[in-house]
Amino acid sequence: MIDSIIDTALSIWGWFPLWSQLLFENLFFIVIIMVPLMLSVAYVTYAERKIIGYMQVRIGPNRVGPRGWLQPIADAVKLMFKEIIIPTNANRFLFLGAPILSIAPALAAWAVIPFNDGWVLADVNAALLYILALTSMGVYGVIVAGWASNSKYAMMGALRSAAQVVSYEIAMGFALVGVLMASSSLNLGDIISKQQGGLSSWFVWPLLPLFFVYFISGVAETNRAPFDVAEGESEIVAGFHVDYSGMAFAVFFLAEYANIILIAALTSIMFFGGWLSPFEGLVSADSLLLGNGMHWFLAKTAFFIFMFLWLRATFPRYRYDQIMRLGWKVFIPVTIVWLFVEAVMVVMQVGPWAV
Amino acid sequence: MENIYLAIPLASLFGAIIAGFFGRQIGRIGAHTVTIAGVGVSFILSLVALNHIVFDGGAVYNESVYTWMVSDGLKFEVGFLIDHLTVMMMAVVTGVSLMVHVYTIGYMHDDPGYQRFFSYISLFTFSMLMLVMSNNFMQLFFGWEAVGLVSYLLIGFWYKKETAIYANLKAFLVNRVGDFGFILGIAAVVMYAGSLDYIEVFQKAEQIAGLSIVIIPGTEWSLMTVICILLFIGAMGKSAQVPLHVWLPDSMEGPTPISALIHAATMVTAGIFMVARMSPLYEWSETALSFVLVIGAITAFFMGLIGIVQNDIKRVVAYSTLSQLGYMTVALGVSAYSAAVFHLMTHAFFKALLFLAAGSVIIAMHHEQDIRKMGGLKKYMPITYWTSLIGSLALIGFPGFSGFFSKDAIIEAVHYSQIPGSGFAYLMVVLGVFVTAFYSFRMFFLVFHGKERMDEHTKEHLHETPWVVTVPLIALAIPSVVIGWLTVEYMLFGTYFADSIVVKNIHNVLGQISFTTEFGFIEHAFHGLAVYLALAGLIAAWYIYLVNPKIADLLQQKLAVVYRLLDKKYWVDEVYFAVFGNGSRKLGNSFWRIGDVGVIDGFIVNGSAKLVGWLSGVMRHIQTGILYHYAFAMILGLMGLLLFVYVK
Amino acid sequence: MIPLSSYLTLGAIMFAISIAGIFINRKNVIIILMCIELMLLAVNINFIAFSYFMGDVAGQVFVFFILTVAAAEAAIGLAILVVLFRNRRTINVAELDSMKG
Amino acid sequence: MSFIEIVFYVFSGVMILGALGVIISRNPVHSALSLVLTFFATSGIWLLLEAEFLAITLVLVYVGAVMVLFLFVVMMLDINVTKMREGFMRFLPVGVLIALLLAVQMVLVVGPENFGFEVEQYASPERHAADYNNTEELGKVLYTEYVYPFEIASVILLVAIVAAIALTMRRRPETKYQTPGKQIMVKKEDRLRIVKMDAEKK
Repeated sequence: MIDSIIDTALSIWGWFPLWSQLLFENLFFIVIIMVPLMLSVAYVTYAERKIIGYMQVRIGPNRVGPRGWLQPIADAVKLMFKEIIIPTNANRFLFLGAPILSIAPALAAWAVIPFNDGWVLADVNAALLYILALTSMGVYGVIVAGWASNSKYAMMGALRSAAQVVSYEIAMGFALVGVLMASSSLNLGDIISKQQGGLSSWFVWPLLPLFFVYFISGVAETNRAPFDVAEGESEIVAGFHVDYSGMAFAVFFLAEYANIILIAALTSIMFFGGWLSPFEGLVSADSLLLGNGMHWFLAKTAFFIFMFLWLRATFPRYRYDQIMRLGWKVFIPVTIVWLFVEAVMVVMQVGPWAV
Repeated sequence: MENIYLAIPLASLFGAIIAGFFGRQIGRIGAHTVTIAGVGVSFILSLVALNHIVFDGGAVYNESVYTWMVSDGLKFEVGFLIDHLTVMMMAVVTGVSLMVHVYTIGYMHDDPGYQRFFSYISLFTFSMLMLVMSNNFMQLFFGWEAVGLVSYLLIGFWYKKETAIYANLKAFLVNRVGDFGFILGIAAVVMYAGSLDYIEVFQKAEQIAGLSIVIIPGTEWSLMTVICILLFIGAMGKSAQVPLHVWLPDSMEGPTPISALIHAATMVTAGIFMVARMSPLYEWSETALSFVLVIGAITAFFMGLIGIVQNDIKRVVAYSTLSQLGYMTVALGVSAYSAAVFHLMTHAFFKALLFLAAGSVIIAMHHEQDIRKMGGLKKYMPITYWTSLIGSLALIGFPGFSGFFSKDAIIEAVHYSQIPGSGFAYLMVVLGVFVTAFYSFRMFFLVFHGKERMDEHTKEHLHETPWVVTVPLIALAIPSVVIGWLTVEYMLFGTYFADSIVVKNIHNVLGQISFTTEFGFIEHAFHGLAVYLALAGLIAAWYIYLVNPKIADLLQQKLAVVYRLLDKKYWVDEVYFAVFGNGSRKLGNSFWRIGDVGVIDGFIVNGSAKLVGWLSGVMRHIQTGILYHYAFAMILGLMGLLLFVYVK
Repeated sequence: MIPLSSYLTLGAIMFAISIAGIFINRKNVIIILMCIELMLLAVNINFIAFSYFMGDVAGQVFVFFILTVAAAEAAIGLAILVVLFRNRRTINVAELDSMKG
Repeated sequence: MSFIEIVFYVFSGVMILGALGVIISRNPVHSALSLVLTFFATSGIWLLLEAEFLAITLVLVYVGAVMVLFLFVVMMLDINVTKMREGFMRFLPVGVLIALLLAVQMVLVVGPENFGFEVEQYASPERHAADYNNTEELGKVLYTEYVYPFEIASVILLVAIVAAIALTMRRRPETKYQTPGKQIMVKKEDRLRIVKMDAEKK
């Protein structure tokens, strides 16, 4: 019975032309990735409010649903039904296009993220470059939004953000070059499999400075506190999205949280072994919980998302010139020095880089 | 023996280097000690070599000791060819040089450049030794140039004296002219013989003699004649033959020991030696020999004439040297190479003697050189007087003295020669004998006899010079008398030069002279004209300058034109100055004015600048300063290019 | 499959468009700069197309260098533009003719 | 029409439209964004040509950095747009004419047959296997055969950085800075002076 259903389904499937088969297949996987991601984004907002609340000795949202669990749903519904106000003199097309520009790269990057061994939508060889290219795209949403709003505050926020993102992208790229040198591959799956061998084999140890640089640059790239001068609600009211409301505003928010999750996921992949278990070698790789698996990847990602929130709760906002100084005068030199050290060690065949 | 041969030039070089670079450290005494020791070693070793080759009958040494470089099969080497000719030259050079060294101690006593001077003369000796001992053209040329360089340094030794600078520059430039011909000759030798080595070149002499080259289109030149004349041009420069003689009288500006060294043993003899050494080449070209002969004859007579009117004691001797060099060249021209070299040797002794004697007089006269201010020195300077007398007699060829044997042999050789120009040469050399006797004894009488014409102050201090001066005089006077007796038979008519000088049978004039004994030679001379002419010259000088001095003034007035001609040395210097000096200056001037200022500055530099200015003026209209005009031009250009590519 | 000539034609069209862009936007330096970037892009397309069809990676190396130089050119060009605007308060090409001789 | 051809024509169309947008849009910001679109489409075309590395680099460098710079400048400079577009319509026909001429000429000249290649021979090169790594291939050539040009290119970039900074950096004397170090190091004596004086009498 069941077999015949499957057979019938497969034969129907076989009638479609090959390209449409591919299309459907990919669309299916995209949905599989996107839906949980969107849900996560929604619940990260909840987590943020809750965690910061506890850190600041308050309770946080607790009205909607049990312990406030339905709060994100309520927010989403509210935003969806809110009117999108387009300012007079604003550039309508770009004004509405900006949020899409903002969220598209954040979602597109997930195409190359491996969740488990072989569980990846597109097994691209130049995945690291692809990630870098897409993260550098995120700035367009901010710039276009700021410019299209035809508002001084938005413009200021946009320019700040653009300069900041472009600056930190360099340090970030250098850090990724360090990972590339350590793994001698641009493929994220390969990068993870190069870290096999337990906790001590993770790239975080030999690349400790690069890890810090990468993670902090990631915070800056996503315009999160303490680098959130693009929003800077106490200085320029809300920066680039001051004029946005309703769903347009929500999309910006989605993009920001999708980016946070992306950075956290990338950090766990590139420095903490992705789906690899920290107990590798101690227990069998096949054991359900302690062995390798997607749950480790998710756990690590969750930890780094928590780090983002933690940072936001702990640090005051940086002044703009301090941000620039940190990026150009601290991070880039540090990465260059570490790349040099790494290159020397590669040539001398020392440590984990001995090929 | 090789070590000894090597030590001979190096000992002199060692002394020169020590005295030259460490003169200040070793002091005056150190300087003359080390250089005299060096030259002394050279001299003694030369005598050893002479003994080995001549008396022990040792083998001719012909080896290269060092290969400097090999370029396209052409070897540049340092090597020695030691045969009878060479050892004789070595002994003469080092012997005379040693005498000069010793003499210099006295002569240069007060000079501040004492060490420098010793260094120079030792270097001079070294250069000359390298020249004569060489077995190849490269080293010959090295010695040739080194001698020229050191002579330049020595003539200009008193470099604060303007005339000295002028003289050494002149010597240098005139020598350059000769050297130019010389190096062209060497180049021709290398080109056609393919070697620098003497022996290899000589072996190819016959082959070369058959060749001819075209220098000026339409005329064929015998290659051997060209080579020999070019080489002889070098000899003309070094041995001061007309017309490249002008530097030698002026070289008197140097200190007297130098004059002695240059005139007697080194430098001027280089040319004579070279031609004698190249006798295997010269024998193949009668034209070249004739050329040599005529040049020598002219030098012998006309330079002697100038000597008559000179009043500077050293200049008189200098012109006598020119004249005697002429005699040697004449001997070369008639293929009597051994006579030339023999005269070279005897001349080295008595000419050095005469110079040193003149120097002795100059010292005594407190560096007064004008013979009109001397006179009656006989009683003050007996040693100088007697040695001078010996030198003068030897110079004029008084029978029995060394000069007699060599000069008479030359005259006889010319007499027998059949080479074109030998008749003229015979006339010249015979007349030259009278002239030689006349000017030699004119000087001798004016200096040592007659009235004492010097001032009182000088007179008070007149006395014989110290032993360092007189000892060399005596040492040189002895060979001036006896050397002819001892060697004439062996060197001139014997087999002494059999291994080094080649004479074709048809040119062998010396063989035609009948020689029995020395006395027979003297006796034979009395059948000829020369001895009587010499005596006539002596007596004429005695009569004119001692007995009846008025005749001299009378003659000077009567023959004013001749006197002036001689006094101005045939205006050779003036002509050179006008033609070459001024000519090249004018040429340079015109190059500067037309070429540099006119063409380069005016046309090329300023002209191109003006052209650019003009063009810019035109182009300025195209340049609007508006960007899209330029872009438009570029696009049009691109379209044109595409069209061109497509159509093609 | 797409033949080589298609890529070359695409490159040619891109180049022509950028030329036209320089012509019709002759006053705005920024657009002109962008048109230059477009031109380089057109050239790069040809390079990569040839590289692909000839199986020679050297063409891509050239594109790499062109990208480098073009990036440098854009950076300096924009810097000049900013300075220009700061000093003259305009970037109108028609007004920038002080280089005229 | 195969799948790849559809992709090619779609990307080409986007590319040409983007390029047209660059040159005819009224607003420089629109131009810049059109250029970004063009770059994206080009990147797609390059992917078809198996030049993944360069395709991604194009996005990374141009879209991520150069165009941001362009947008930055366009937004910062207060440009009078209407004045800039004077003569636009007047020169449009000339521009179009010249562009057409050039395009025709180039299509004629730059065809593969003019380089000695037969059209058929180069019609369909074999696609590489799935594990073909374009980045690695490029890197192998770049760091061996072209290492000196590569270093020169890096120097050019360095010069560009220095030049851009040197051109645009200026000291603004009116800007007030604070140096936190000095603020922290300050002592009581530097700021506070206690003056002793008698109390005023009534």
